[in-house]
Parts: sequence; C-alpha cells; structure tokens
Amino acid sequence: MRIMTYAEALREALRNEMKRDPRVFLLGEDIGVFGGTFGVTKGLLEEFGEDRVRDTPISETAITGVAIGAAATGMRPVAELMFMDFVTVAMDQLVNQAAKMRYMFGGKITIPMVLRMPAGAGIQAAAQHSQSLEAWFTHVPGLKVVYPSTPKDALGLLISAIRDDNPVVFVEHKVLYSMKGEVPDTNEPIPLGVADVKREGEDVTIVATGLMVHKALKAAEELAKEGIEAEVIDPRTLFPLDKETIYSSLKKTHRIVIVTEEVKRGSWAGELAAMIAEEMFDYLDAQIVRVCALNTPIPFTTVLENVVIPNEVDIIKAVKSIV
Amino acid sequence: MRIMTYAEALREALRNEMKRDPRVFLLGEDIGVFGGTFGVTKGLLEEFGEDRVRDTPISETAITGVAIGAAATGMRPVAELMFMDFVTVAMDQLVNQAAKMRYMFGGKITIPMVLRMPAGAGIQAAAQHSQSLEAWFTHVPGLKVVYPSTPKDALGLLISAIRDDNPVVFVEHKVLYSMKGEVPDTNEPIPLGVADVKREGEDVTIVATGLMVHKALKAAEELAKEGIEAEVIDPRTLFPLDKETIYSSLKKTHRIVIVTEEVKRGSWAGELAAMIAEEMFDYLDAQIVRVCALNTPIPFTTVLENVVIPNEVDIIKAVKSIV
Amino acid sequence: MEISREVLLDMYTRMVKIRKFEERVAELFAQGKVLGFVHLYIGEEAVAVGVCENLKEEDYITSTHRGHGHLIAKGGDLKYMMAELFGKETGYCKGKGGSMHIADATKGILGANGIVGGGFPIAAGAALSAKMRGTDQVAVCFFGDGASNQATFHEALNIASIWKLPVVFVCENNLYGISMRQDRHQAIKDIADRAVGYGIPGVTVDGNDVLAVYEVAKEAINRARNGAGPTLVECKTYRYRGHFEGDPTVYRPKEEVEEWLAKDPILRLTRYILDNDIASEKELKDIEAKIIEEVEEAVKFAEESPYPKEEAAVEDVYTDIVEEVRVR
Amino acid sequence: MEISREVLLDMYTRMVKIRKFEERVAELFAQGKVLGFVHLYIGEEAVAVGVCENLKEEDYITSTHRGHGHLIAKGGDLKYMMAELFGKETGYCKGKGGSMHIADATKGILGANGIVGGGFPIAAGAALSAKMRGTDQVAVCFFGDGASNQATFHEALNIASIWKLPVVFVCENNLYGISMRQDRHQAIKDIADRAVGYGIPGVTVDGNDVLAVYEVAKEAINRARNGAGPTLVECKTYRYRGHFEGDPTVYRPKEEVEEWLAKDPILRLTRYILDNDIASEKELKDIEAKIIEEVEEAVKFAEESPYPKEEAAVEDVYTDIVEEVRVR
Ligand SMILES: Cc1ncc(C[n+]2csc(CCOP(=O)(O)OP(=O)(O)O)c2C)c(N)n1
Ligand SMILES: Cc1ncc(C[n+]2csc(CCOP(=O)(O)OP(=O)(O)O)c2C)c(N)n1
Ligand SMILES: [Mg+2]
Ligand SMILES: [Mg+2]
Repeated sequence: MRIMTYAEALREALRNEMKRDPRVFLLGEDIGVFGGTFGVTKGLLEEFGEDRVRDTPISETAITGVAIGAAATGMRPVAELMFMDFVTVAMDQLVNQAAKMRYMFGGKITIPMVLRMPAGAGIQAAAQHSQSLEAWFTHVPGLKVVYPSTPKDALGLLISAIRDDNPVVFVEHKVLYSMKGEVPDTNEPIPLGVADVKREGEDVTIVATGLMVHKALKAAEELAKEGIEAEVIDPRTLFPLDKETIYSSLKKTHRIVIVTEEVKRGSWAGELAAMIAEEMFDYLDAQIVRVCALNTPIPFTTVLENVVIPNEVDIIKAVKSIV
Repeated sequence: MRIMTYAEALREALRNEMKRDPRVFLLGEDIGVFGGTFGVTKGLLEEFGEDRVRDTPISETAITGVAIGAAATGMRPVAELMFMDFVTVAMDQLVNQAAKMRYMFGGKITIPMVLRMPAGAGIQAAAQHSQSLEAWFTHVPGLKVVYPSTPKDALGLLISAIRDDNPVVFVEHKVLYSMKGEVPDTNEPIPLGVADVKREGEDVTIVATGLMVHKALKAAEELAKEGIEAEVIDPRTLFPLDKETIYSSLKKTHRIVIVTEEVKRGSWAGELAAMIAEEMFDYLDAQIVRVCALNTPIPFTTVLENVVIPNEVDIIKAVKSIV
Repeated sequence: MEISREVLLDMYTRMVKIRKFEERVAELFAQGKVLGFVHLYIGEEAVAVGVCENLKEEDYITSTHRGHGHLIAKGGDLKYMMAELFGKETGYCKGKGGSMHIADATKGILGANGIVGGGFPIAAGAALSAKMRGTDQVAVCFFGDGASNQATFHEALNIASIWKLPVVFVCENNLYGISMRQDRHQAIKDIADRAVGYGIPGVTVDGNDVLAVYEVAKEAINRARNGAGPTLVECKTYRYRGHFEGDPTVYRPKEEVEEWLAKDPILRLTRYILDNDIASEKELKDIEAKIIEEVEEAVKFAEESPYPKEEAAVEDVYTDIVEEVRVR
Repeated sequence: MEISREVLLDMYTRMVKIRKFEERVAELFAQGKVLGFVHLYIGEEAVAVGVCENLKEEDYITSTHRGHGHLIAKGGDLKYMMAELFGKETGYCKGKGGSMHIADATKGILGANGIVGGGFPIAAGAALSAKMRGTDQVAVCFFGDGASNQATFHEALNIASIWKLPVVFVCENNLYGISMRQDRHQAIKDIADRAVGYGIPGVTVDGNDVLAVYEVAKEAINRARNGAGPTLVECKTYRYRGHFEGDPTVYRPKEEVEEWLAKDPILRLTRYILDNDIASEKELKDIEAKIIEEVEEAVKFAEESPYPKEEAAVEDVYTDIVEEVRVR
C-alpha cells in the first residue's frame, strides 16, 4: 500500500497509461508548464515532453473537438477542462459529436477519449467555478460518467476510463485533490460500472458521490452512535450504474437516502430515485429522500456556500426522517 | 374562439407583445426574410421591420449573449434557436450568464429574455436535430422552462414568458407546429406554473409534456374503452412546476405514469418521479412508471425513430402495469 | 498549369457523378423515398472534386450538412450512400445517420455533420493525430460561408495555426447561409481574409473552376503535408437548388441565379476538355452513361435493401453496452 | 494631443486608486480576509483608466475575472467592492458574487465574469440595446489576450461588425493567459490584426502609456457613438503579480518582469505630469494620501459589515420565486 493524494493518484494513472500506450496524450489549459490549476499534471511535461502534454489556448470547444478528431483516428486523448463549469462552452462537441458519432455512423467508429473536469464547491469560487453538472452527462446516451471519491478509486477508475473505447466524462472533486488515502501498490484498473460499498449497515442505504461520500461516512459514524447502521454506497460511475449493488442493499435496508452535491432539481440523484421508485417500489418502506444542494447558483461567501451545500447534519436529519 | 395552428399561435403571441411593448424584439437565424425554418415568424419582418426582426449570422452563442446584454439594459429580446439541439453551442451564455447574473450580482439586475427552441423527433431529422433536452434547463436555477402542447397554451404561455422578468427557455415541439386548435378570441396570458388537466379520470394520473400530451390523450381514450379512466395532466411549465395539481390528482388516483419524449435516463420525468417518491410516497399504491424515449441518440430511419420514441401503445402498457 | 489527362477525366467523372447522384436524390426525395433533411451539392461540384483530387485514400475529410459531394469526391460508394438516404440497413450508417451523418472511416471520411461548424475542431484533431502518429496524412475541413461565423471556426483555426497542423480549411462560399446573404452575415468580402487573424495563408479562388481549385488545393495540401501548417482556402461558388429540398428560395434574385448557372462548373470543365482535345464528346458521353448506370444501381440497391430491425435501435451507442429495446 | 489638466489628474487619481486598492487586497487575501480567487490588475492600470476616462456614467462596460481595475475606472465604489471581496452583506453583490462577479448596473458595469470570453456577446447586446433605444450610449468590452482565442470573440465581433454596433473591444494583451505566453497561444503578434476578419478598424497601442490609450480609446468610442461601428483596440501591457494570488509565476523569465516593471504606467504618468508642470509632487502626494484613506475606509467598511443571513442564499435567483432555505 502507498499513501497518495487524490491528485497524485490521478497523475499516477495518467503516467501509467502514457507509459503503457503511446497513443495516450494529454491536452488542456495550463497542464504543462503550470502543472494544472490543481496540480494534477505536475511533472508530466518534463517526463513526457511537449508533444504528449499539450498546453492549449483558452478554447474548450477546440480542446474537446481536437480530442474527438484524434480519438477517431487512432489516438487516445485525455483532455482536461480547468473547471467543470467550462464544459458549457464545449457542450456541442461533447454531446452532439463525441457522444453520438458512433451511433450516427452506424457503429463504424470509436471515440476513445476522456474529458476530465473538476466539479464541486467549497472554496468560495462562486457560481461559475463550483458547479456539479454530472446529471447533464448521464442524460446523454453515448457518454460514460465516472466520479471517484478516494485516491484509490481515482487511480483505478482513471486507468479504466483511458482504456475504455467510449467517450468518458471524468468528474473530479476539487476539494478532494489534497485528500490522502491508501492506494494499492500495483496500478490496477477498477472496472467502470462497479459500485463500492464504503461502509456496511442494515438500517438504511445511503448512496453518495464525490465529496459527499465522506460526509455520508461521517454521518454514518454519528448515526451508529445512536444505533442506526447505515450502509454507504459510492456508485463510482454514474453511468454505467451498478444497480445491483444498490438494489441488493435496498432489499436489506428498505430505506434509502441519496446524497449528492448537485442542485437538487434535475439531479442525477433524482434519476436514481426515479429508477428505484419504478423498479424497487415493493421493497421500499419509506419515501426516498434526496440530500442535495439547494436550488440556487453557488454563492460566494462561506456562510452562504455552506448552507447551499449539504453536510453531515443534513444527512443525519434525512436518515432519521425515514428510520 | 379562433382556430389556429400552434405556429400561428406562437406568431400571434409575438405580434401581440411586439405591438404592446416596443422593447420586445426578435433575433435568430433566418427568422426574417425566410420566416423561420418552421414558419413561426412569417410576416413579422414585413410588419415590424428589420430593426425588430433581426436575422443573425449562424452564431448561437452570440444570439444568446446579445439577447442577455440587451435584456440587462432595458430591452426584452425573444431569441430563436433553429433547433433545440443547437443550444449546445450556447450553453455557457444561457447557463453561466443568463441564469446566474441576477444571483451573482446580488439581485441587482434582471434578464427578461425568452429563448425559443424547437424540440423533439418525428421527422427523420436524426440525432442532432431531434433532441428533447429540457431536463438540462430545469437543473439550472435561474431559468424557467415552458413547454406548451396546444395552440391555446402556446399563445398564452409565450405571452407570459415574454412578460416574465427572468430568462425563460421556451420549448416548442416541431411536430406540433402544424397542429390546429381552438384559441380564445382575446390574447390572454396563461400564467407560468399552472398545469392544465387535459382530461379528468380517477384510476391513474398521466403527466405528459409536448407532443406526448396528445399521445397520452389518445391512450386515455383507448383505456376508457376498457374501463380505465386516466387523468391527463400537462404541467405546461416544467419550472416553476405546479406540484399541487399533480399531487391532488395523485391523492385521487394513487397511481402515476409520466410520459415525455426525453431520453429516459436523466430526464425531467425522472425529477418528477423523484419528487413524488419523496413527497407523496404515502399516497402511492404502485411503482412510478416513466414512459420515455429509449436511452439512445435519435436514429434517422422511420422504423428506428418510431421505436425509440414512445407511443400510445407504450402508454397503455405502462398504465396497465400498475392499474 | 499542367494537369494530366488522367486527372482531368477523373475530376470530370467525379463531378458528373455528384451531379447525377444529386439530381436523382432530388427526385427520390420528392417521391418520399429519401427521408429527412436533404441539402444538395449541385453547382458546387468543382470544390469537393478539385480539393479531393489531391487527397490520398488515407487522408481525412470532415464534411457538412451538404455532404454528398464531399463523400463522392473522397471515394464514397454510391450504393451505401443511397441506401443510407433511404434509411436502409445496408446504408453507410445502417440507417441511423441519414444524409446529415454519412461517414466512411475506412476512406478517411469523418462524417457529414448536422451542426454547422461542428467539423472544424474534429478536422484539427485528425490532423494532430496524423502528426503525432508520424504519418503524412492531411485533413481537409469543408465548411460554408455561414459556418465561418461559428465559434468553432475561430478556435480551430487558432489551435491549428499554433501547432502547425496538417489541415486545410476549405470554405465553400456559396454566398448564402440558408437565406442570409454573405453581405448580411459578415462585413468582409473575402472569407480568406480571416487567415490574417491566425498568421496562416488565405487564398480565394473561383470555386466553379475546378482547375483553379485543384491548383490552389494542391499547394495548400502540400504545405500541410510538408509540415508548414494550415491554409484557409475560400472557393466562391453557388448552390443551384434551395438550401434544403423544399426550400422555395424566395430570398435570391432570379438574375443572380441565372448569372451563376452560366458559370456552371461541369460545363466549364467539359468545354476545357473538348477545346483542348483531352477527350472527345463521345468519350465524355460514355463516362456520363456509365455514371447514370452506377446511380441507378445505387437506387436499385437502396430500394431492394431491408430496413433495419427494431433491435438495432439500441446497438452502436457504446462499444460495450446495449440498452434494453422496447417491447410493444 | 492636448489633454486637459483635469483629465490628467483624474486619470492619475484613478490609476493610483486601482494600484492602492489592489495592493491592499493582496495583503487582505494573504490574511485570509478576502476569499476565493483573486486576480489583481496591478501593472495594467493605464488600460482601464485610459479607456473609461472617455466614457459617460450611462455607458456600459463588461469586465473580466481581472475586473477590479475596470470597476474602479468606471466609477465603482471601493467600499462596496471591498465588502464584496470579504463576502459581506453590504458588498455590491451581497456577498453572493465575489471578486469574479462584481457588478454595478447603476454605473453601466455589467459585471466581472468568471468565464473567459463571457462578456463579448453581452457587450454587443448592450450596444444593440443602446442603438435600438436610440440613446448614444457605448459599450466597452474588456478582455485578455488569452480570451481572444475564445469562441465568443469571433461571434461577437462578427455580429457587432455587421450591425455596426456602438461597442469597442479592448484587449488587454498582458502577454499571458495564465502560464501561456502569447506566442504559444496564437500565431500572430498583434491581436488587433484580427479586426481584418470583421472589416473593422484594429489598433494596437502601448497599454502602459495612459495618454496613448486615452487617445486611441477616444477615437474608437467616438466612432462607436457616432454610428460608425465597433473597433478592436489592443493595449500591450503586463501584469505584475501572479495570474491569481498564490500563483508563483514560474513560467515568466525574471528579466521579462523587470523589463516591464521599468515601464510602469503610473510612474510614466507621474513623470509626464511633473515634467510638464501639470501638478506638483506635493499635489500628487496629496492625491495619493486621500486615496489611501479611501482604501482604508473601504477596508473598515468591509471589516465592520455583517455576513449575509443564511436565508439570503435562496433569494435573488428569480425576481418572483424564492426556494425553500435549508433548516439545520
Ligand atoms: C449550430 C447550427 N446552427 C444552425 C444550423 C441550421 N443550419 C443548417 S445549414 C445552415 C446554413 C449553413 O450555411 P453555410 O455554412 O453557408 O453552408 P451552405 O448551406 O450554404 O452550404 C444552417 C443555419 C445548424 N445545423 N447548426
Ligand atoms: C471559459 C474559461 N476557460 C478557462 C478559464 C480559466 N481561466 C481564468 S483566467 C484565464 C486566463 C485568461 O487569460 P487572459 O484572457 O489573457 O486574461 P488575463 O488573466 O491575462 O488578464 C483562464 C484560462 C475560465 N475562467 N473560463
Ligand atoms: Mg453557404
Ligand atoms: Mg492575458
């Protein structure tokens, strides 16, 4: 076992794949000399050179589209958007081109690319640098959506994402970059579509993503003190989704709380709730509770940001409302 | 009562507001000389002149952003995107600027603009001209989302959207443009946030949007022959949402089917299901069933397009699965 | 300018093939056999052909909503094209794409595109890929005058210029983006002038003169292949038909249309070939006859092909996931 | 060039105000009192001031992530600015926006912007609005060299050019977009050259010479006001500090920084004023002293102001809808 930060684990995955496969290369804003705004690509320029670690102009549409064109013709690009919020200027290339090309062209082309993007609030970066937009991408057939919550998962999932033959949106949480954690000694891929039970419990199922996994775990510890044992599941990939793991937990607990940092309205958390309400209705003993961000843009100042983003207290409250 | 097509009703709303308020103007691709790809703006150039009916270059980002700038400074623009799919190239202006400016600026600015966009499949326009992306917008605090299903609603809701002081995404279904229907003699606004019960029934609630309202009504007629009385509700605005009307129907029927043309995964239909699973769980006698498009891009050829898009048979089947 | 007989006749063949194919598509659309939106290339044949004549099979192109001409010029097979337009299983995209999405990756055709300007960065990406893989492949990005105002134009030309990518941006300036005349949609006359903003060469050429297009494209493609970076080539041309089939083109003055009809690119090449004794009238007629046959074979192929099965709807979204199909 | 004493001293005042404000913000950021991302304008004061000196209160500007300078130049109030940076209720945005989103609609300031290039079309829209409403208002869009590669640059300049909108696009070419030197992010030297692509005038000016900026901006703004349409003005300048506070700027050679420090815009204006006997050293010192006082008042105001109440989180999303707040 090694100890690594989430950022280091991501870097290790990039390095591993770049060494293994000459078709893998990186592009993005300030990922070279600067090492990435959150330091993920630090040192990779020195190690792999300018050809494979490409600083780009501030042109997210071009970054995404260039990755698509390269992916369609034999390369395996990993592109970085500096903040997830900036995907708004690249949506056409991602949604109408990358996601649909294979289908529109009758399955005769593959687009093996990864688009990395830091999501989430918590650093007073305000409304245009703090969003959690993953729900949009799960709504787009053709895209896979990955969202690791630990260094170990970051490493293993990014390796799998790079080896995947489909366009993958790889969501990272900016507050997690500095989080340390244990990572296996060998760089093994973690398959997409396999959830991880981060904590076992019988009384209630909590599904959480990204930073919220950690808040859910903390809440679970608190709840345990009161005799409520929560099972905490991190789906790790939002699509493909490991329904089985969630559903079998639900068969045991009959209660579920879904915790994400998204704006509640229209969230992926809602999609999961809807799936459960359709497919697992008979197992439910209580309403499905979502704990999400308020339905507002992310405000700047700490006191407001804190109230908009859910925390342990909210999770505990939600669990107690149904247990 | 007058008989109008959906397209004519929209035009009547535009004309009404342009006459009433000199700040209202139109911009978009080929809306002038050409009259709009679906003919909605036909004749308005002649009536109101080039200044207020502005043909633009093929620059959706600029169209949206110019509307924002104009709205922030005293005008009330109504912009048209030729197809909803093209909003992908304008997402930043819509999501990060229009929707958030009021909040980011502490409530000291208003952005009274409407962005019209034709959604939906059914004319073999394939994957980049047939999408139903309304879920994305309901996930964005700051936007209102309107989706009329009849000429009457089109007229009344567009008037309200134009008079609204917030940015409104106004979704139109391209197959409905030629649909005729009764329209009141006076051009009255229909308030945003008020659902319409298109058919009353006691056995099951069907919530449907856009073209699907008509398919749901047909399905309801079929079901009635078998003694099943479905209540068909058209929310008309996806946000703000008239939960009361839906919920009180549910209190009567205890069963709900949600029908939209969206890709099922990540749909607005899912958000509605999630809300109900959270807030109305105790009233539910059966699982919440969604009838949506398959989780694929929209295929070109008719036989495939027909299977991807839901129809009456699917709705009937869904209702029967829970009644 | 010394263009071989072989090249001249090859260009003639491709141009006539485009024309005949498109004329037939117009009929078939009117009959309801060709589905969806159809944008025909008639009148602009010299552009696609003059450019693609300089490309190798492994070179790349990105195409547009008006893509049939590019596909044929780059070696697309009429049978699979026509079958696709009919929405048949045997079509290039198994009936899932239609006119706006025909692609043939085996011939470097990275697809028609329903999004105006969608191809710019994709072409740059293919060029980057060629460069990184150390091949001498080149990418050509076709686009319209209207598309030159799209965001992607700017970002892609900029990135291609700084990385000296082997890509040629070919503007088909047919004077209109749907109903918008060029002088209403931009304040410049020559789109090639925009090259200045990226420090790359910009050339404007008579797009109805296939020999001129051929020469200009040759130089630009050679530059790209030799590592000297991108070029912006503007070809002035005109579309004969409506923007899409069904468009009554109320926005174009009759005289303008007539003026351009007189500059027909196929007529001009025909005259050149005959005047310079490169081939006889009979030889050209024979070529045309064979093409008509090929087009009819394509129609027959399309007519006789089956529609896809419903299950196909959920295939090809991912390489490894198939969603459940609908059971009715 | 005949610039009045009044204008000169006003420009001096505003430039020093920006400098002092920013220096204080740097300290307060280091102390953890100013939150979030902070991009300082130090070194670039001549641009905002030289331009805005030509604007009336009712004219519009769109600003950027590096917006404090624009705001101060356009008449923003230091108190509300500082309070906003602290995240206080009394800030321009009630603490909801922060440095990247400060706005003051009453002074035509349509907001700083966290999205690079986000302001281009908004400025064009404000200009269109002015034109349609028949006022003589002008809009100025500030943006960086890095932003000149964004999609929005292209679409907005094009639409402004065809509609002859009263807008001036002012590029602050400070040689870098974060770590990307201009010669790595575009293949041109003068961004003003891009004006060619839109058929509008493009002018490059020494952005550290406020008199030169003032003159060039005056002409461009007059053109806009008189209905002659947009101008692209490029001001060559340099930022002294890191891209944001906390950036160690490893990517810039020390000599380059020193070279630019020697061209300090405030120093140059000071020298000009003194050399031409426009004001005495004492007078300038007095101005500076008053500014320092104003800045300190702003800090005090910010320090003493309350943070917003939690309920405020759900206000101001819509004009007419308030979502439920969280109860903990
Ligand atoms: C992003 C986007 N906006 C608008 C359209 C609708 N549209 C399709 S073709 C076209 C005109 C294109 O003009 P031009 O680029 O000159 O090509 P031409 O049709 O003249 O060949 C438009 C506006 C689209 N498909 N995509
Ligand atoms: C669309 C978008 N992409 C990237 C960023 C991140 N970013 C913020 S400032 C900046 C550099 C901007 O450079 P320039 O336009 O030259 O302005 P300067 O910072 O030099 O004043 C970048 C890349 C952003 N905020 N928005
Ligand atoms: Mg054109
Ligand atoms: Mg810069």
